[in-house]
Amino acid sequence: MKYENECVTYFAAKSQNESLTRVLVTSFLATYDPTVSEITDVKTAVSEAVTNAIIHGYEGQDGMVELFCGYAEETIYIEVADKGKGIGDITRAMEPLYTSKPELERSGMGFTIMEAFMEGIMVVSTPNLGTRVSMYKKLSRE
Amino acid sequence: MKYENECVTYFAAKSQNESLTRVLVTSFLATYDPTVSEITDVKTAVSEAVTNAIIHGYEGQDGMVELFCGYAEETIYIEVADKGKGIGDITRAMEPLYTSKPELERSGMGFTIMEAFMEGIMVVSTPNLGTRVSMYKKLSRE
Amino acid sequence: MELKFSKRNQILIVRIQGEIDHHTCEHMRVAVEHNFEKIRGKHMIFEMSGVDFMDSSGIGAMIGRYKVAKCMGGKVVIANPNERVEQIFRMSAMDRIISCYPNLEQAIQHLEGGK
Amino acid sequence: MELKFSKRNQILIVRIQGEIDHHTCEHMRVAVEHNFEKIRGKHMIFEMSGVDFMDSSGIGAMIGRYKVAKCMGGKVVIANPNERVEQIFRMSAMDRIISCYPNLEQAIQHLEGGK
Ligand SMILES: Nc1ncnc2c1ncn2[C@@H]1O[C@H](COP(=O)(O)OP(=O)(O)O)[C@@H](O)[C@H]1O
Ligand SMILES: Nc1ncnc2c1ncn2[C@@H]1O[C@H](COP(=O)(O)OP(=O)(O)O)[C@@H](O)[C@H]1O
Repeated sequence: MKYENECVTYFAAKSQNESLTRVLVTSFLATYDPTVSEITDVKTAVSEAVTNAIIHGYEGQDGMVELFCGYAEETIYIEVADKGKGIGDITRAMEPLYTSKPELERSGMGFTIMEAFMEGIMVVSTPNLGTRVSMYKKLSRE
Repeated sequence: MKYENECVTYFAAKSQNESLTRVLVTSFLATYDPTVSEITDVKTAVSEAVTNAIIHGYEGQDGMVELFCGYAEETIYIEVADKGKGIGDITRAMEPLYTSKPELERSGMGFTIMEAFMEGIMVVSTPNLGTRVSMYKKLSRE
Repeated sequence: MELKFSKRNQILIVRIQGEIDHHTCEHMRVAVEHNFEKIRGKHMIFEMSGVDFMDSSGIGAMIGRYKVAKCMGGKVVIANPNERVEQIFRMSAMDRIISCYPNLEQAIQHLEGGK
Repeated sequence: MELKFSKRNQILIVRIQGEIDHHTCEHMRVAVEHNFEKIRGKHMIFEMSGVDFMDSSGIGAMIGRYKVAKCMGGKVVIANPNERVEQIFRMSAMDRIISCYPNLEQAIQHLEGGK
């Protein structure tokens, strides 16, 4: 796809970088006159996916997380990918309240929030190879 | 080198992304208790290097710019690279007030500012292959 | 994230300022547990008017604190969440165990009015 | 970047709010030229108290405006730059052709006092 603008970032799988990804995506969106609520939607979805890569993908081990932002035809495209553990059963993983890490105080609501706040989401994952979450959202642009 | 934290971003060579790189580097630095003046130093140097990649490296053509941020031992490492035009005479390019694009209202002060605001700078460039500017700065961290 | 602690009888009041995510939740968990023990608390109120971002890590953290308070026979209550924060709590159906109140006074009243 | 234009006799006063970089300078150049012609201006004052970032693109832009004003027999003057902005101007030795004043009144005085 040909994007009007695009940006891909690889960062260390450290929780301190979660806020960096929110700042990045907010700044990427800024040119396109998003509403406050659109910014929050995208920021929250990115935060969920990035947190998952760090906690579930790499489970605290070293690794790099990829965040892609693209913009084309009034639509923002986001991809978050890791080369971590992968997801065995994606359908179950996406169920509300399902979490494999309740001991880390996870709520199992990450995917549900991504689905609620973005327009479309696709998850591709291979055990031991990693996970890629692709999402998009059309901006209202009145 | 083993960095405590690192982040590399590839973004379209568009001037709208200049502010995005400043936001990114500010957020990357934030964990390390920088002074306001250190933040401004690094932000300004990054802005200069990124602008050069867009204006001089790609001369308005499509292309991707790389921004690397790394942190190790109280020192922030920055690299800005493009796969553009390259610099024939680096020594001359780094002279204060030298610019190859006065018609675009360039001042020729970019490299001088990078040198003044960072502690070390290294420029590697090959005509028609591109340019990589590497800089570092030790933070005071009182 | 910045946390301010105060107490009122057996209620630990935690004012959260800033962003609630996985990174900041780690810090919050430790600090809240510490202060809750110190005052030998029973209930917790999280005052969230200063929260400008929260993702699902916030839900996990609140449920975690709820379990701790429950051990002491107490409750966890949220005061002053913004619309977004309340929406995220509602989505997780967490509002069945943790109530939200529009201000601190009502949150306190709820806890002191009950047994 | 936000620009506010006003005039005083033949002086175009430009209040800049926000960040001055290569991207925003493009916009500024066009808007300033347009307003300068409209008022048939001679001098320009850039009021910079609202500028929170500037890189060397700002120097280039100011020199560009200086050349335009010079054609009209006028000058360019900066009012209220913060320390950083002034530092960057000084580094480029631009202060030899464009003076900085701590406030708008002194900048105006300088231009109206001179011939
Ligand atoms: N990047 C990932 N790598 C491996 N497993 C993942 C990843 N993302 C999600 N999962 C799995 O999907 C489950 C549900 O994810 P989610 O809905 O975000 O809830 P939570 O993060 O609270 O557990 C996780 O508990 C985990 O088992
Ligand atoms: N990334 C780059 N690719 C090609 N040429 C460059 C690059 N960066 C700098 N240059 C060359 O070095 C010169 C001096 O750069 P600089 O000191 O930043 O001043 P300015 O950007 O104002 O021209 C430029 O005019 C250009 O010729």
